[in-house]
Amino acid sequence: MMFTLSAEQTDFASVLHDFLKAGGTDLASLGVDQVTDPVDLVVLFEEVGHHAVAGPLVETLAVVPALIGSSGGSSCSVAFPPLLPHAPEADRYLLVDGDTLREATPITELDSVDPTRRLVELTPGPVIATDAPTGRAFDLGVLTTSAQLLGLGRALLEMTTEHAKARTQFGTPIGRFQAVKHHLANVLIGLELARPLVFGAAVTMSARDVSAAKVATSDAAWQAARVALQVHGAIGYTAEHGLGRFLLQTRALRTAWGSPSMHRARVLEAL
Amino acid sequence: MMFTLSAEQTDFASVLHDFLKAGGTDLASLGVDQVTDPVDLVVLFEEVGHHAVAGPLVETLAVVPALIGSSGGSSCSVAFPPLLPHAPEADRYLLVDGDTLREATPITELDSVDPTRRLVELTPGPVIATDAPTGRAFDLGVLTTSAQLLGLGRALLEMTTEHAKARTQFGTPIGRFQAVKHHLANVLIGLELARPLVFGAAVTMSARDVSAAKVATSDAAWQAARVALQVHGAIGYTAEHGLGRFLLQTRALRTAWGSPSMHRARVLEAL
Amino acid sequence: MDLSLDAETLSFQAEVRAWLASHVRSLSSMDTAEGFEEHRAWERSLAAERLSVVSWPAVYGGREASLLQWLVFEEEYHASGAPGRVSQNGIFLLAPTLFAHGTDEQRARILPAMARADEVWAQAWSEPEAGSDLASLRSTATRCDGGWLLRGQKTWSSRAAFADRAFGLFRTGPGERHRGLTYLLFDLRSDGVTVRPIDQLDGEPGFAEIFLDDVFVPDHDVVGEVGDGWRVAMSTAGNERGLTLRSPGRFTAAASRLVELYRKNPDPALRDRVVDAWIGAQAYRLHTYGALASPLSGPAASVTKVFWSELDVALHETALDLLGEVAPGWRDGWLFSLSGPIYAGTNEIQRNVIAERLLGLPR
Amino acid sequence: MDLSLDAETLSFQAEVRAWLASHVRSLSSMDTAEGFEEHRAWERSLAAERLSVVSWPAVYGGREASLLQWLVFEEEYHASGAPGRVSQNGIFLLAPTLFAHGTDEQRARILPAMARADEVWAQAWSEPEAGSDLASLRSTATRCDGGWLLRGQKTWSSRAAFADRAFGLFRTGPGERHRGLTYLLFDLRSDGVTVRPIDQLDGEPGFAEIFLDDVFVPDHDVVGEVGDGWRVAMSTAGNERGLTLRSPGRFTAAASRLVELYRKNPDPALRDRVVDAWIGAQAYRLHTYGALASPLSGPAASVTKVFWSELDVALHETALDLLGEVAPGWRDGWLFSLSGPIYAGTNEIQRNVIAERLLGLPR
Repeated sequence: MMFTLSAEQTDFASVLHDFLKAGGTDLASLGVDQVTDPVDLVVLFEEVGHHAVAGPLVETLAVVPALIGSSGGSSCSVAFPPLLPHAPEADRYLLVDGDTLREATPITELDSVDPTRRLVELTPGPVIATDAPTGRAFDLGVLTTSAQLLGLGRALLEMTTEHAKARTQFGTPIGRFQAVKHHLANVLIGLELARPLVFGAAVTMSARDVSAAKVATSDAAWQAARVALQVHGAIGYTAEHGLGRFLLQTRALRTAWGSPSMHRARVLEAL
Repeated sequence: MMFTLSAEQTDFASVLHDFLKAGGTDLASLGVDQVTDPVDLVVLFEEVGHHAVAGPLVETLAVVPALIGSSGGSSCSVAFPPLLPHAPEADRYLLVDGDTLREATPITELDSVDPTRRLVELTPGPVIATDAPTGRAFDLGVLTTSAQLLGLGRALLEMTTEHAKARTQFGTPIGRFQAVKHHLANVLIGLELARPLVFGAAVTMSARDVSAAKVATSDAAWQAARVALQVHGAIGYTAEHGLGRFLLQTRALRTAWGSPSMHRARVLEAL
Repeated sequence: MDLSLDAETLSFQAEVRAWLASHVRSLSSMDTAEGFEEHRAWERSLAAERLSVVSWPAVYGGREASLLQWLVFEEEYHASGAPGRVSQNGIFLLAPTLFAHGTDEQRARILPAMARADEVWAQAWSEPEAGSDLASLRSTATRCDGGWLLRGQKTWSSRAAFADRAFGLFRTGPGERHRGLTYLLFDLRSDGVTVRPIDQLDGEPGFAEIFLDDVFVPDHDVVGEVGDGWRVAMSTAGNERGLTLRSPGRFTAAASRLVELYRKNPDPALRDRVVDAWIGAQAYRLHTYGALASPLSGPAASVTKVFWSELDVALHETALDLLGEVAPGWRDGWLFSLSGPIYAGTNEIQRNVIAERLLGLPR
Repeated sequence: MDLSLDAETLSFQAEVRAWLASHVRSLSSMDTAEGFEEHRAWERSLAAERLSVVSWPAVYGGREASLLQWLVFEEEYHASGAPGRVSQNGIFLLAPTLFAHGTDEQRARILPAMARADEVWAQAWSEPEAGSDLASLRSTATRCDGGWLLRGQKTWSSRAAFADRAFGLFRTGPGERHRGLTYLLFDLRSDGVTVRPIDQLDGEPGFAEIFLDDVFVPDHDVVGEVGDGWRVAMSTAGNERGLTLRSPGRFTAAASRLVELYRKNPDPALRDRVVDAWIGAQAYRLHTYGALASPLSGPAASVTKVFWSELDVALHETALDLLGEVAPGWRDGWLFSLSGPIYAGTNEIQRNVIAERLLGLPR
């Protein structure tokens, strides 16, 4: 029993954080396409969320490699109809049907909740494999999305805490008002208790634990987004402020890779 | 359209309030057994709740008279299995089965959430009627229970507001803390918006409206009870303090005459 | 108690319903230049039937409809899926102030043009350092020959990107916070006005910053007394929070849409949230009927403001949770709902008001 | 990361599980005189197997179990449905203080008797005017020959109705609020002690008032330095909020019961609340495993205190909503859960602590 990150994993998180904070975009230069261990993937995707990096990274770095060994350097996307009928935009598309894996082509773009996360419907192409490990690939998608939500929630808490310290109204920083304090405390509690579920799921990779992590991070991150907007007020509602990007991505990922309701059903089934 | 109480109804509420506040118990002396109009019944039962009067009053004054014309001066109770399989303790029992009405006898006492609301299981006796207006009688039970919950919630808000003004901690009345203010504001909002649903249901007497009133009052009154206990702290947790009586009665009535879940189903069905 | 409609109101309801059924059409977003003018034209078509401001006196373009009839109009309007009201800031925020504090000359000059959408009004309340704390305003109006010169900056001005005129508070005298403020009207196309649209989360300029550099306002555009602006404005604030800006019809219509959505996407785990949205809208509707006898004002309006704004968020969140990432027809309404707990005084401030002024808790 | 148990812990788990399976029985409520003695006897049977205080040194009656093993013990204990721990206030609140601040003599005299339940301890923290605001205590301890004389009144003393001894803070010197307090132990059967049981909502005397009228305490029952009581007590407060008083096993066991209850009374509209209770208990369990490397203290314990207390309420409320008015087997746990957000520092205070000390918001 050792339920904490190793020094290497903590270092990896720091390197990712510094790279993304400095505006880095070419994640491949950090060797992220070599990461396959679920715990390491969680470390990676928490930082991806922490900086609201857009694009089909869950699919390219976690799901497609689990299906076909490697995403071959181009961005990849995948749909699991009927549960996940559409896929985020990418260079290459796959389609899962039971254990069968096919190439696929995009046909229609759909109206996504998050405009930076463009979604397409797919039409099936040639079969690639008939015994693909689709169950584990799906669970890796759910797990890494949970990690991303955790990072998004953390970023939202950080920026809102800073805002509450800096913004004054009625002659005092708004962070002195008990209502603001309690909003932010609730966000911290939600994230703090969702976090071990994500790492626990990475260790066991059971459907039950992965779904529980998705439920908890969806709720905690969305609570963080709601509080962030409420504490920022009108400024947070503008396209110019960074908050909107985090908020919309959080809202999209909350129902991506299966809705909270679907994942609660999966948890109950496994109990 | 005139969606406010008449002067007579407001006076009736005042008379009831003064009578119960002064420790009065013989409600029959005020002619309450003559009340049959649903709006008047709501006025009556809001005050019954406001003073946490115990006993099978909903059954004796609203439901049984609707079934058999009068409860004949003794306390009456009634079960509607399978939905309401048990009944609060009384002198006389009835049992509803579809449109058939029977006398009934108590067999077992059950473990009630509220010790002052003793519940019994019934065994059927002789048939009294085969075409009783059981639907309307049931809805009157739901409606008057909703009114009672509204009154309980109001009493809980009143006693908690007084406590928050009087109790000091950290050198100031606890009602000055924003957390306490917001708790109590939420209670007021919940009750204020539940109230028109109860009177609206009394006007239409539709299943949809009666059930909506029960859902809203169950949630608003129970929120009032939770906040009351939290703001009172340990003193509210003692049997000596009056709060407990209100809290336990609220909790029992929340699921009496059909659970919130059952009533939500009934609302949806009617939409 | 009686919830039935009288014959006159029933006939009005039938007329409104029939007119809407044959005229409602879908318009572009009012937060685009083109959509703004489409909405202005829609307002003119309403005005031609005396349906743009039904509760106003006939002389200003209304029908002198009762409050009940206004509520019925709103229910029909929202149920029909009719367009948003580009004139709403003028009609619901400025007009009540003019009725209460304006001069006859102001009413005659301003209200008919507002009713016909010849002039569309923007609000200019907030400033960068004065959001919830409106009393900390800094923009000034300095006396000059025949009027006032405005200087300063306003922000979060809804509609200002395309509107014609605006109303707001300015410092005209000594005194701190609530004192020394004056309620002024100004032309958004005057010399010295620079409007910078601000894109919202939905990518459209729903509000704007207004920079004011010696903008002239003639004396006849002062509303109420000089220096009495706070008191004058507060009647408007009450309206913003209260029933006028968010009529129950908006929520009963949205709740019905949600129920339809649920029937197409039934998820029993979300059933209670759907039903609660419907019950909440119905509660707000009946609460408003109850308030007809003695309209809400001040702290009582804070109760409904918190209620409808949180109902609106919950309702739209439920729709998104039912639909997932692809939510056609719900995204804009959802984004707009998120602003409800913030504007017109944050819900945190409203809860303070409720606790202090309705429950008497110490400040 | 690794969630597997080592061989030693697995073998300990198996031993505990087997012992509990053959010994657990149902007892009367510990808040009755008869039930209290039944619980004392149960504690003695645990102690005979060195299972009453598994993490303590062997010399005091423990097994020097690791924190992980303690957690495993708690999971097994609660999963087995074993009785509540009548000695818990001593074991979880006083003992950690004695380990940190007591003398060897105190530990040798007090801990073995506590482990065997020969002495059952009550807490005596609160006073009528000092609930959340513990620093406003008024009860005094005055110097006398060979010790101290206690005067004043304590209240909400859990277990005091039937316990043997108690611990609390008393004013021994000048200074206001946190200064001049001393941590003292006293005998509930001493001359000058009057205990008045207070009936709780469930009708049983779960706590009591203690009236103290010149109650003698010998010098060897001062814990830590005279005047340093606040600091000494705060280590106990951390334990009360943190993991020791509410081990995750309690909630994972209750959540499993709730899932069973749901399977017997399935109501799809309540499914999510059932699942969320299970997820919450699991989150708290894993969070505690994560904290094994660096145990929680101070403000981090406030996070878990808010979490487990609200989880406990939500879990029991869900059970009652599933069952309705007749809720056999759940009513007592439900009533107890309602006290969670109040005791050991209200959740409102805890949220202030989290915001100020973990997030750095201004006081």
